[in-house]
Amino acid sequence: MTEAHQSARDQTTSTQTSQAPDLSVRIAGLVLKNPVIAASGTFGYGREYEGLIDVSRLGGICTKGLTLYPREGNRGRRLHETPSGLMNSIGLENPGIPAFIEKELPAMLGLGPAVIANLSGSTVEEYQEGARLLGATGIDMIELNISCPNVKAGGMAFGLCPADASSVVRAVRKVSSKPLMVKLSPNAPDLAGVAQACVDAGADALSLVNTFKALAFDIRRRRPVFDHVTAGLSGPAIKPIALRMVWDVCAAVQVPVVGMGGIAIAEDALEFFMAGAAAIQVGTATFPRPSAMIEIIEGLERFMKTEGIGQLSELSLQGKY
Amino acid sequence: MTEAHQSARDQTTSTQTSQAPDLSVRIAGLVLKNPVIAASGTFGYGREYEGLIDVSRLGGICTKGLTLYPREGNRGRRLHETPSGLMNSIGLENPGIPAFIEKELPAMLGLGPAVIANLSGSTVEEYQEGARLLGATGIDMIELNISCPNVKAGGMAFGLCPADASSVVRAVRKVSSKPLMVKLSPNAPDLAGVAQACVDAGADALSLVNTFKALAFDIRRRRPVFDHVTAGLSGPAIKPIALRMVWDVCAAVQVPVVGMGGIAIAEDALEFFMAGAAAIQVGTATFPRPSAMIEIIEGLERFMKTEGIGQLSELSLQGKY
Amino acid sequence: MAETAHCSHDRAFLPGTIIANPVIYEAKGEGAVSVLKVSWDGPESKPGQFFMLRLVRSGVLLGRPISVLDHQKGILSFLVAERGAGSRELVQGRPGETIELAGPLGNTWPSMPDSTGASASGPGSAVTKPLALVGGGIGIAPLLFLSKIMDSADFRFFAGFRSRPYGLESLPSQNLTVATEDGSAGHRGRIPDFFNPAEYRAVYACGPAPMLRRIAEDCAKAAVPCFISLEERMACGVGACLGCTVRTKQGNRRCCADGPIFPAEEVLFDD
Amino acid sequence: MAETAHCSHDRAFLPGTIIANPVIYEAKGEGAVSVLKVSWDGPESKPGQFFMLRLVRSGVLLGRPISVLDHQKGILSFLVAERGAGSRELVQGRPGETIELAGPLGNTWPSMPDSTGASASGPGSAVTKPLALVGGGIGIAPLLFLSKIMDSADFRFFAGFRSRPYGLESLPSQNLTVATEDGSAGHRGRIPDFFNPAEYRAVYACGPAPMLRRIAEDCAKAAVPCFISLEERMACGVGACLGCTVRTKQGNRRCCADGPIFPAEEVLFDD
Ligand SMILES: Cc1cc2nc3c(=O)[nH]c(=O)nc-3n(C[C@H](O)[C@H](O)[C@H](O)COP(=O)(O)OP(=O)(O)OC[C@H]3O[C@@H](n4cnc5c(N)ncnc54)[C@H](O)[C@@H]3O)c2cc1C
Ligand SMILES: Cc1cc2nc3c(=O)[nH]c(=O)nc-3n(C[C@H](O)[C@H](O)[C@H](O)COP(=O)(O)OP(=O)(O)OC[C@H]3O[C@@H](n4cnc5c(N)ncnc54)[C@H](O)[C@@H]3O)c2cc1C
Ligand SMILES: Cc1cc2nc3c(=O)[nH]c(=O)nc-3n(C[C@H](O)[C@H](O)[C@H](O)COP(=O)(O)O)c2cc1C
Ligand SMILES: Cc1cc2nc3c(=O)[nH]c(=O)nc-3n(C[C@H](O)[C@H](O)[C@H](O)COP(=O)(O)O)c2cc1C
Ligand code: FES
Ligand code: FES
Repeated sequence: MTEAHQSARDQTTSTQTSQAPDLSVRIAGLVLKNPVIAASGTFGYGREYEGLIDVSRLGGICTKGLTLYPREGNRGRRLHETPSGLMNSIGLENPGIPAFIEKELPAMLGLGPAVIANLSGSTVEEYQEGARLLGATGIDMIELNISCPNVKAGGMAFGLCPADASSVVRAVRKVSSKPLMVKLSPNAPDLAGVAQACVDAGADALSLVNTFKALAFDIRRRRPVFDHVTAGLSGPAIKPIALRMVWDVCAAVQVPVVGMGGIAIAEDALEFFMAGAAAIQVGTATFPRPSAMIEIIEGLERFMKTEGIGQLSELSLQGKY
Repeated sequence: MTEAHQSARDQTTSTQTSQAPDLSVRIAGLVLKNPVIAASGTFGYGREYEGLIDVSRLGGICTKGLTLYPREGNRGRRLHETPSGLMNSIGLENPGIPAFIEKELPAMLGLGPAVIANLSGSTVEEYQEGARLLGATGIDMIELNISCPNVKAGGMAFGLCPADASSVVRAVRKVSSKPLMVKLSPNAPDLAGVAQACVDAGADALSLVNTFKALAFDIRRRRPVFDHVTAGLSGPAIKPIALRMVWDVCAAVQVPVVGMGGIAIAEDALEFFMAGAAAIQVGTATFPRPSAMIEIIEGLERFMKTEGIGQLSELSLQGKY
Repeated sequence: MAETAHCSHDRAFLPGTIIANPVIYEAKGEGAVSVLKVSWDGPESKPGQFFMLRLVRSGVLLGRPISVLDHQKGILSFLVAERGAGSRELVQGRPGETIELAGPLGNTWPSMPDSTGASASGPGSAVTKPLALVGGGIGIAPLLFLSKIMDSADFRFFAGFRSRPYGLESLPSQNLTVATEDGSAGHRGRIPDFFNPAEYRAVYACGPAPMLRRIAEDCAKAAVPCFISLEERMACGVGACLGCTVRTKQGNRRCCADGPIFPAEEVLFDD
Repeated sequence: MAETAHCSHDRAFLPGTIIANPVIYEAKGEGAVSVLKVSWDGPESKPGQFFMLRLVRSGVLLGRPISVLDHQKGILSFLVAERGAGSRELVQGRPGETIELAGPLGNTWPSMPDSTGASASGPGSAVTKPLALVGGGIGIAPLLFLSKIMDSADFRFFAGFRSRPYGLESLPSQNLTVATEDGSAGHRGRIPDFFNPAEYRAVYACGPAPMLRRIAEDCAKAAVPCFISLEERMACGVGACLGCTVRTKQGNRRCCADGPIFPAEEVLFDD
C-alpha cells in the first residue's frame, strides 16, 4: 500500500470539519480517500492521462483488464460512437499479468490512488493463476471481471448465470486474500441472482455495470461495424438503466456496491449514491473531458458542504421505496 | 380497411420502377404502403400531429395503449429527459376501449395509414374482452402490449416469462381473427424464449422493443423522480441495445419482426432492416422533430434508389454472421 | 365563465434562423435571460401560445416549450430564462444559427370582454373594471404579448421579480406595478401583496406555481375570474404523449393541448 | 532509420475560445472545410501533433482528433473538413464559442536530417536531396505546419485534391505541386502519378489510406524512408483505451500515443 492510501486511511478516523467534507469510503477493508475510481479499460495503467489531470487526486484506478497470458485484442474496428454512447470491442488487449507486474505496476503504485487490478480469464484456472500472481504484489484490490462482452471465451460467459459466477469467485477467493470485488454484467438474465451468488462465494464487494451487449451496422459497407458483430455499449446513454441495476443489486446484497455506467458529472454520481452505491467508477466520460473525475470529486465535496452531509452513505434511499 | 390501404395493397403487385422504389411491406397479411409506423404512446390517436406533418404519408399508426376500462394513468412526474433518452411513466392513461371505438377510431380510420390498436390489460380476461371489442371494428391489426413497464398490474408482467406470454397470446388469438402482433419487453430475461412462446401461441408478428426499465433520482428533493420509482427509457440512447435484441429475435423466430428503439433518422432504420426487421416504428424521435418519420420514409426511398434495392428485405443480414 | 380559446390547427414544424439573442439580464446564482428573435415562415401566433424550440446543433434530446413574446411580420420573439441545459442552449444560440420550431401550440388567453362584454360578468363584478395581467419572472412573456394587442386603458400589468426587473420596456409606465423580493426596484415583496383582485374584472396570471396558487385563492375569495398559464414538462407539445398532465376537477388535462391556460378554479394544485 | 520523435508530456486539457472559423472550401456532395482559430493558454505544439476537440455545446459524445495547422502566440489553428456529425459541428463553431481542447497529443514528424545529417542517408540516398511533403486533401494540415518551420529550399510540397485546392496560401509557389482528380487546378490525376520518391531524401505523407499505401509502396521500391500519419477512430487520444490500434510488424501500436506518425515500412495495411 502506498503512503497516499495510508494517509487516506488515517483521515477517516479524524473528525469531520465543516471546512473539508470527508469523502473517504471503506470498501472491503480498503479505504479510498474519495469514492471516485477510474473504470477499467478507460484509464490504461494510470499514467496515460498525466499532464492532462492531476491523477493523484483520484480515489482509485482500475487497470485495463488483465489476463494471465498476453492478448492482442480484436481485429477490425474497435470503437463506434452512438447517441450519448460508445461501443467498444477492444477484446482485452493486454501484455499479460507477468509483464504488467514488471513494467506497469511499479509506476502505478506510486501514483497515489488505490490500485485495483481488473482480472479476466478464459478458464477458472487462468483466473486463479492470475489472482495468485497479483496477490503477491502491492495492488490494493482485485476486480474480478466476469462481464466482458467482447471476448469469445470466458469473460461475460462467467457472469451470465449464478452457478458459473460462483465457481470462478470461489476459486479466486481460495487463492487470494486481497480485497475481492466482482464486476457484474448488465446482460445477465438474473442479475440479483448472480450478485448473491458472488457474495455467497466470497466476494467482498461488487461493481456494476460493465457494458451492454449492443449492435451497430455500417450501412455503406452493409456489414456489422465490428468483426465480432456485437460490442459493448457504455457512456451517458446507459446511465438510467445502470442506475436501476445498481439500485436492484444494492437491495439484494449486503456488501458494498461500486456503481458505474454513464456517470459524467457530480449529479450523476449523487444519483448512484442515492441508489445505495458505496463508491462509483467513471469510464467513458473521461474521454471527452479528462477532468470529469476531478470535477465530480469537487462537485461531491460542494454538495456535501451545502447540504450538510457528513458521509455520502447518508444519501442512500435503499429501503425507503 | 381504408382506401389508402387498398391502394397500397395493389401497389405491391405492380412491378417496381426505377422512379419510385417500392417501400410497401406485408406483415401478417396486412400490406403497409411503407414500413414506417408511429409507435404506441407517442402519436396519440393519430390526429395530434396534424398541421405539423402530413400524417397520411405514414405506413401505420399504433394507438396509445388501450385497456378495456378507462385509466387515469400515473400521478406525479411523467417525463424525464436523460442523455439522448427519455424516461416516461404515463401509466397507460386512456379512455377505455369502448370510448376509443366511439370517439377516436372513426377519425383515425380516415387518416390513411394502417390503424394498429395497442392493447393492454391487467388480466387475461381483460385482454381477451378488449380484443373481442377491437376485433369487431375496422382496425387493421392488434399490437398486444405485454411489455409496459409503467403499470403495477399486468403489462410487462406478462412479457417477462414465456409461459405468461403464451397464455395471454393464446387467449387473445382465440377471440380475434385480426392480424396479431405481440410487443415484447427488452426487460425479459429470456427474450428469445418469450418471442418463440408468442409465435407458438399464435402471434402473426412481433414488435420490439418497448422501453427499458430505468431509474432516475431528483437530487434536490432526494427522492426518485417518478412516483413509481422506475420508469421506461426510450430514444436514441437505447438504439444499439434495441438493435441487438431485434437481431437476436429475428434469428430466433420465423414471423415478421417490427423493430424499434431509438430510430431517429433513415440510417437508423436501415440498421434495423439489416438486422432483419420487416418494418420499423418511431416513437421518441417524433417529439423533437415531428417530421422525423416523413424524412425516414424519404431517406429509405433515396437509399433504395441509389443502391438499386428492390425490396427492403434484401438488406437483411440474418444468417450471414 | 369565459372559456379559454382553442385555436385552429394552423401551425407548422419549420426551421428558422436566429437573428438576434441579446442577454438582457444576468445575476449571480441565477440564469441569464435573453430575448431570442427568430425569423420564421410559419403561421401567426396568438398571445398565450407557445412553441417547442430546439437548436439544430443541440446537446439535448427534446425541444423546450417557450411562450411567444411577440410575433410580427415573420419575426418571432421569445423571452428565455436559463434554468437547465435545454434553456441554457437557447440563451446561447447565436445569430445565424438554425433553430427548429413547432407551433404555435396551445390555447390563448380567453377573449377579453370589453366594457360591454358579458362573459366575464359574474356576481359582483363591474364590467368597466380593467383586466389584471400578473406575471412572475419569466412568466411575464405571454402577458406582454397580450398587453401589446390591448388598449392600454383596459389592463394593469403587475410584474414580480426576485431582483432587478427585465423585459418591461414595452409597457406604459402608468399601467405597470413592479415588485422585487429584494426591494431593488418597485415595491419590496411579492406581487400578491400589492394587488387586490376585486379591482379587476378578471385576472390573467403566469409565473411560479406558489404565486399562481396564491393568486387563484385570492381571486376565488373575491369571486373574480382567474386564468392561469401552467408549466409542465413536455415531450411532444401537441397532446400525443400524455406527459404534461394537469389535474383538474374534470379529470386529467394535457397542459400542452388543453392548456397551457386554464381557469384557475378548475385546477387541482399538487400537495 | 530515423525514429519518430516522442515528445514530453507537456500538454493540457483546457477550454479555449473560437476567434475565427471561416469556411474556405465548399463543394456539392462534399463537406465544407474551415480554418478554425482558437485562443488557448496551453503548451506549444509541434508539427504532426493533434488535439482532441469538442465544443462545449455539442451534440456528440467524444472529442474529435484534429491535427495542428499552426500554433503561435497562444493561437491554435486547425483545418477542419466536414465528414460526419462531429466534424460538422467543428466547422460550424462560431466566434466567441467555448471549445475544449486536450493536447498537444501524439508524436511529431521525425527530426529532419539537413544536408549534413546522417539519419536519412540510406543506401543510394543523396544527402542534399530535399524532403517531400505529400498531403492528400485535409491531410495537408500537419504538413503545412511542418513546412512553416522549415527552410523553403529544403522541401517540396505535393498536394492532391478531389477538386479545387484549398489551404495552400502559406506555401511558396516554387515549392508546390498540385494535382486534382478533376483537373480543375494543377495536374489532372493523383499525386503519386506526379511524384518520384527517388528525388527526395525522405517522404512525409498524410492523407487517405489508399494514397498512403501507394506512396509507401513507391518509397519502399525506391528505398526512400517514408513516414506516414495515420487516422484511426479515437476515444481517449492519450493511449488509455486501446481503441485506435495500428497493426505493425512489431505488433499493435496505438495511433494516438505511439503515432499518429509511423515509419511506413512497419505498418501492416488492412486487407
Ligand atoms: C407552456 C410553457 C411555456 C413556457 N414559456 C417559457 C418562456 O416563455 N420562457 C422561459 O424561459 N421558459 C418558459 N417555460 C419554461 C421552460 O420550458 C423550461 O424552463 C425549460 O423547459 C427548462 O428546461 P431545461 O433543460 O433548461 O431545464 P431542466 O434541466 O429540465 O430543469 C432545470 C430546472 O428547471 C425546472 N424545470 C424544467 N422544466 C420545467 C418546466 N417545464 N416547468 C417548470 N419547471 C421546469 C426544473 O425543475 C429544474 O429546477 C415554459 C414552459 C411551458 C410548459
Ligand atoms: C491524428 C488525426 C488527425 C486528424 N487531423 C484532421 C485534420 O487536421 N482535419 C480534419 O478535418 N480531420 C482530421 N482528422 C479526421 C477527423 O478526426 C475525422 O474526420 C472526424 O473524427 C470524423 O468525425 P465525424 O463525427 O465528423 O464523422 P463520423 O460520423 O464519425 O464519420 C463520417 C465519415 O468519416 C469517416 N471517419 C470518421 N472518423 C474517421 C477517422 N478517424 N479516420 C478516418 N475516417 C474517419 C467515416 O468512415 C465516415 O465516412 C484526423 C484524424 C486523426 C486520427
Ligand atoms: C474502451 C473501453 C474498454 C473497456 N475495457 C474494460 C476492461 O478491460 N475490463 C472491464 O472490466 N471493463 C472494461 N470496460 C467497461 C468499463 O470499465 C465500464 O464498466 C463501462 O464502460 C461502463 O462505465 P462508463 O459508462 O462510465 O464507461 C471498458 C469500457 C470501455 C469504454
Ligand atoms: C411517452 C411514451 C408513451 C408510451 N406509451 C406506450 C404504450 O402505451 N404502449 C406501448 O406499447 N408502448 C408505449 N411506449 C413505448 C413506445 O411505443 C416504444 O416502444 C419505445 O418508446 C421505444 O421506441 P422509441 O425509442 O422510438 O421511442 C411509449 C413510449 C413513450 C416515450
Ligand atoms: S407534452 Fe405530450 S401531451 Fe403534452
Ligand atoms: S484513442 Fe484511446 S488509445 Fe488511442
